[in-house]
Amino acid sequence: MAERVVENLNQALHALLADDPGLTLLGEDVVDPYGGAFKVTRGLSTRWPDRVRSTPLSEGGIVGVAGGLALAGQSAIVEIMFSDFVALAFDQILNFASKSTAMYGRRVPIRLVVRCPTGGNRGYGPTHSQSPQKHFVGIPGLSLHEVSPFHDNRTVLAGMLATGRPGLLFEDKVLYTTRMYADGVVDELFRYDLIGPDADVARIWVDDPGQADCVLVVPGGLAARAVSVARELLLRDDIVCQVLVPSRLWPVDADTLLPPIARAGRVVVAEESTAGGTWGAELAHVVHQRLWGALRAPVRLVHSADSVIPTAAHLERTVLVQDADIHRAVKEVVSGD
Amino acid sequence: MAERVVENLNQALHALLADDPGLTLLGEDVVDPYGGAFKVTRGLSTRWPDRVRSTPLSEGGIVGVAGGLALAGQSAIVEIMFSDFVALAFDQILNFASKSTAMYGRRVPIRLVVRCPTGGNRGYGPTHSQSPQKHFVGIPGLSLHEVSPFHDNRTVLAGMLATGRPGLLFEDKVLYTTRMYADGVVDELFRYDLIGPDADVARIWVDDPGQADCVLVVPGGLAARAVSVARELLLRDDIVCQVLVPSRLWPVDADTLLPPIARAGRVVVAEESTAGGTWGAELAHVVHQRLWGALRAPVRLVHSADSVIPTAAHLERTVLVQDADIHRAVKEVVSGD
Amino acid sequence: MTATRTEAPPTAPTRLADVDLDLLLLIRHFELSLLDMFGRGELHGTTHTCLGQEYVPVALRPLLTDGDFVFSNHRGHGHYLARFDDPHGLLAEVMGREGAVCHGVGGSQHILRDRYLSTGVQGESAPVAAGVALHLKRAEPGRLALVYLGDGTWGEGAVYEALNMAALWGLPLLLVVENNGIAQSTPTTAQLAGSIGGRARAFGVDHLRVTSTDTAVVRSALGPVLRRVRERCTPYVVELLTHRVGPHSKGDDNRRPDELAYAKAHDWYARYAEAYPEQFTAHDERQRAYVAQVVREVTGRPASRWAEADRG
Amino acid sequence: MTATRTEAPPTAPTRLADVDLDLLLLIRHFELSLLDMFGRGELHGTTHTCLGQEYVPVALRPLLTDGDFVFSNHRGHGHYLARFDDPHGLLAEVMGREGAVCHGVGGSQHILRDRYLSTGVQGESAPVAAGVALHLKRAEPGRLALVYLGDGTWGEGAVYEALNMAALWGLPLLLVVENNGIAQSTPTTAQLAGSIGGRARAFGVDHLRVTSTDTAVVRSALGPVLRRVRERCTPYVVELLTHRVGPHSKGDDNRRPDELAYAKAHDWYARYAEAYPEQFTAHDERQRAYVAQVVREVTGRPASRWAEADRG
Ligand SMILES: Cc1ncc(C[n+]2csc(CCOP(=O)(O)OP(=O)(O)O)c2C)c(N)n1
Ligand SMILES: Cc1ncc(C[n+]2csc(CCOP(=O)(O)OP(=O)(O)O)c2C)c(N)n1
Ligand SMILES: [Mg+2]
Ligand SMILES: [Mg+2]
Repeated sequence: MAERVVENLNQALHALLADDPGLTLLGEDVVDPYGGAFKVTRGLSTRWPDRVRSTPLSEGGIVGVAGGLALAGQSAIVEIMFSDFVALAFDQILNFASKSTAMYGRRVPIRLVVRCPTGGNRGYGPTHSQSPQKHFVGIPGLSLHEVSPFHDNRTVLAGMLATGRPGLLFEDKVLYTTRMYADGVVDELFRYDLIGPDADVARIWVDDPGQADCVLVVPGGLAARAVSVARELLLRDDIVCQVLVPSRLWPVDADTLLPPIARAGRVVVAEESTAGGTWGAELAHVVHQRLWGALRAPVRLVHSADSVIPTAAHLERTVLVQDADIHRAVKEVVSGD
Repeated sequence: MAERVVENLNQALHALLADDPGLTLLGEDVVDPYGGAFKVTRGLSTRWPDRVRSTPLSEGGIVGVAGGLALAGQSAIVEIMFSDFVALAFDQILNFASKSTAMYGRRVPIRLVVRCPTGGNRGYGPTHSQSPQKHFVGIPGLSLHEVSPFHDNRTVLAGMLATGRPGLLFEDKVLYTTRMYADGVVDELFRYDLIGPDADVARIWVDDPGQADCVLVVPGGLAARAVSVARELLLRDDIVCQVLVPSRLWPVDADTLLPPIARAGRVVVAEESTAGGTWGAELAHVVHQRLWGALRAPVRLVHSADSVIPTAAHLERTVLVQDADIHRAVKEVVSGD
Repeated sequence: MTATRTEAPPTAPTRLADVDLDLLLLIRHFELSLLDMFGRGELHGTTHTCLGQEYVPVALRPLLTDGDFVFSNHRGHGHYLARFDDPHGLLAEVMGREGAVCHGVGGSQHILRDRYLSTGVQGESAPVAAGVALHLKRAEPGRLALVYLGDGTWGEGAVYEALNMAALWGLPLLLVVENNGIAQSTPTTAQLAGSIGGRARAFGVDHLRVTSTDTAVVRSALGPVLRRVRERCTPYVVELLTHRVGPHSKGDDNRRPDELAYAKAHDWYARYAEAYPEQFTAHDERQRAYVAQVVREVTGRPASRWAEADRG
Repeated sequence: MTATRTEAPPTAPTRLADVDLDLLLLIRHFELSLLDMFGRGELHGTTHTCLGQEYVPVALRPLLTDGDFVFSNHRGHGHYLARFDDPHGLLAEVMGREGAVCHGVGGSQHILRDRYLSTGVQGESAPVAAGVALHLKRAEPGRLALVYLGDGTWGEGAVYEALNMAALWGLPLLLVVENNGIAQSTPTTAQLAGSIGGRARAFGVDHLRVTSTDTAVVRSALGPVLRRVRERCTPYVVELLTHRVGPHSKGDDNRRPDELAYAKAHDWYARYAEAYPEQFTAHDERQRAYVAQVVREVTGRPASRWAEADRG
């Protein structure tokens, strides 16, 4: 059986630290034996005690320190224990790391990745369950990625650092304990491949990758949920749904995402975030601009309710995006025209 | 001649402090004789020395203190000297003030306004010129407003505090020294009125408010620029453009904005922000969803270039939205179908 | 100015009034039950117990009035139970059952009731409490805002922004630092340079360190501090050297055996049991049984409801 | 540990080497010219001059090597000119003309050249510099990261987060505090509780306060500090009690006449002129003329260009 996402991430970090002696990893409680709140950093500090450091509780300061390492020509990865706390590092990300790549009148490489354990469904409550991607969409110089069960994290992280631009990597907490997909196989019905010039977009299809009634685009955190919805749609509703999961959310890789959407003429974008200024709305705008005329229906977005995320599981479910919400959206889009 | 926007704001604050003995105003250098970096708070501390306080440089802390006053049942207004620094208060806004309205299982009023002098065109450079509205779009519990030359700030501020939800008020710095419009008159060609259930949207029209080739929606900071573009379009290109300027950006007042857009079938939304996750993209999404079929072209967005904002005036111009960009967008949308 | 109350553990702890002992034991058994329930998979999410630190809010209880604001943190069950005689409401909140203080929306970490508030972002409450203290100073003199915070939370810049304003403006803000020598997995020595006393003094704020874990001793050390905060309208930092006997949250404790033994050796529970076996055993039994009954009762309740009108 | 060098203004300032005097005067006339140009509407945007504070970077100049990182702030022209003999590049940057250090993109507040960086958000550079210092400690021992910051900037929490990590990790981070008694319009007493010395010590960081405005005295006080930071790989806070003789930025100065007079009375410029009239007059004339020529030259240049490839 394929490795779990948390193992893939952990191995990716091992490999990156081994490959690049200039890479430092910082975060709260990341050293052994604890190895991070979600155990992503296990074993790293034992091998590289000087380059893997537990820090005080200082999210802004840690990202600043990492920015300094990057400014000095090194690479840095920061773990924010819960992505909700990246709010405390907003200034360092917006006004230092991202701006420094350009505001001195020339390109300055800033090799910095901020890892953000993200999302709900674990009963951690309103300040430990958010999906803050949208707050960072469209910051010049900053890229956004999301972990998925289709994308090898060593490739993703190495690619992010290689751009010389800072980036955030969102990691849906529910994903950690699930398994990576491997060898192009999702299950007995669905196959996947990685498409686009950087093999950045995972495409999950049944039978024929060139044919679908609807395209469902989701970030990595919703990938498994999207696949299970696609399966149900196929089996219960006879709707062929192709799922696209980009690793890089921003900048949007429109050239790779648009052709399948154009072919189907119908698209649903689902995110766990609340609505308003989201990555999905931005993608919708690109689709409307560029595929006007080819679309059979407006882009349909699926979000969590406009609400704080309650702690109790039975309440959390009433707020966060459920499979049924995505299912319904696809059905409506497909039957709507 | 009508008063300047800065005077209107200043008078609004005088009135609010006079009306509400529970209102405190906090910010860096807000007391007399300095009266704030942009002089918006002039005279306030002389009248209310205990309720108008200059603070240390502590943007996060100040918004926290204001949140505490609000939690204790009072009202608070914070001035952030340059809106770029509101990044330092992101956690207090996202995770305390906004969440506290709902995360305790019941409504908790938080009467808090954070005033943010915003935008470029003054040569202050990359960390003093941004338009950070988009980072706050879609935070449950938070509302976003923008100062315009059409909306009386006493009404706006009093309305924001009355909702019992925290809000940000963006104030385009270029607007401060320009004049308010009054009495429904823009110039010898254009008239305006305030429409919608809260009279929240300023509608600027020529001849007939029910008729336009295109609707141009802008936040207050671009209002004067939009009006001058509309004028030029009319005189040079014979295009009738109606301008809509909502005071409240978020939540979007769709019921008021959509009918005129539906009538024209063509809409341009212009913002000074860079593209990506903006208010405009969100508005576009609402329009595409709700007016699909009534639109003659996809919603056209106009943004500043995907770039830091350079300091030198001749470079700043190459990056920030110019009248010509808006003009071109409207012409293209109108001639495109 | 820092003063230290360095009572070395006396041969015997002070004998407590029943009401104090009951409260200590109520908190102890409440926390133990939570860990049990987590272990049995009956609880969802996370929680942080205050095992070993129960005496802090118990010592403070009679020193506070209903008019004071209390800002708790992630490790707040003891703080809550010392303020409200309401284990049912708290357990229902943690379990998401009917009668939950916050309808199950906040859970263990996010509670608001009257003038008591906790939230999950470390350090964020310090400036908020300063704002509340500013209001109290102006509108309700003699009242104070108390913030509980851990040693690790002194890593956050927000704490210093709050201290600075509180000192400049003379605010009745009391920071109660539960210095348990660790933050999640990181020892204080690895996350806090200098000292908490130094950090208070740096802002011209008085500081008292208390090493005793004896409820009565702690209370008598803190009495004058709270009086001073009220009367002089001035911030104050109280630092309690305390001992986290349990894991950080559910089962995450990687401390070495000697470190765990050190914490255990300072646990008031065993020492009190030994000193006053008779009083202890009776009350311990009673509170254990009471908590067991609370658990049974609350477990039997239906899920909490969150009305549309309460959704903010 | 805080030490204070409280040289009361000696009857005569130390006679300086020509190179130091020239640099002081270059900065002075550079700043005066900027204010002039703003007054005449020839400059756009904003700027913050270091009038009265020129001696700080001049004193530090020979104590720094090219391998050290310097983080400047909004009031950074003197810092830049003491590091690079380049008034043309700086003026071109402020004016947006050809030859600008950062092509006119950064302007007065945002400059990067080699190991020199300034930016416009107060306090933000402190953790960044700590990160650089971490790199230097590991890869280039003996080098340091210096951060200039004002007294007002000690309001920002970022400063404490940086100090804490620098102290915990033993980083060669030197904070040079130009305490000019004011932040924009707010006197230090209204924005800074306690003391900067106390704040350094609170984190176990040594602190030196220097009250002299005499370049030579300041330099000899700072020499051992920088040696110590390099040799022991340890953070240090140096606080210079200094005097802002000009406005905060262009013309915004609401200080009372006595406050202005006090600042002026501490201005090294007049005192040096009086003590060494002959040396002073010749060099003053020369630098004034030099800056005038720089202004003429740069004013004559075309606008800066920002190539597509340089846009990040
Ligand atoms: C801003 C922020 N960063 C990180 C966390 C995660 N976290 C929760 S408790 C904790 C350790 C706190 O240590 P301390 O302040 O000493 O309190 P203790 O747990 O020891 O009572 C951490 C890192 C958080 N809740 N908030
Ligand atoms: C985070 C942040 N807040 C506010 C400002 C606006 N501002 C620029 S300089 C300044 C005063 C700084 O005072 P101080 O640190 O004492 O430096 P000085 O100007 O006296 O040299 C302020 C408030 C800023 N640039 N950054
Ligand atoms: Mg602790
Ligand atoms: Mg100053």
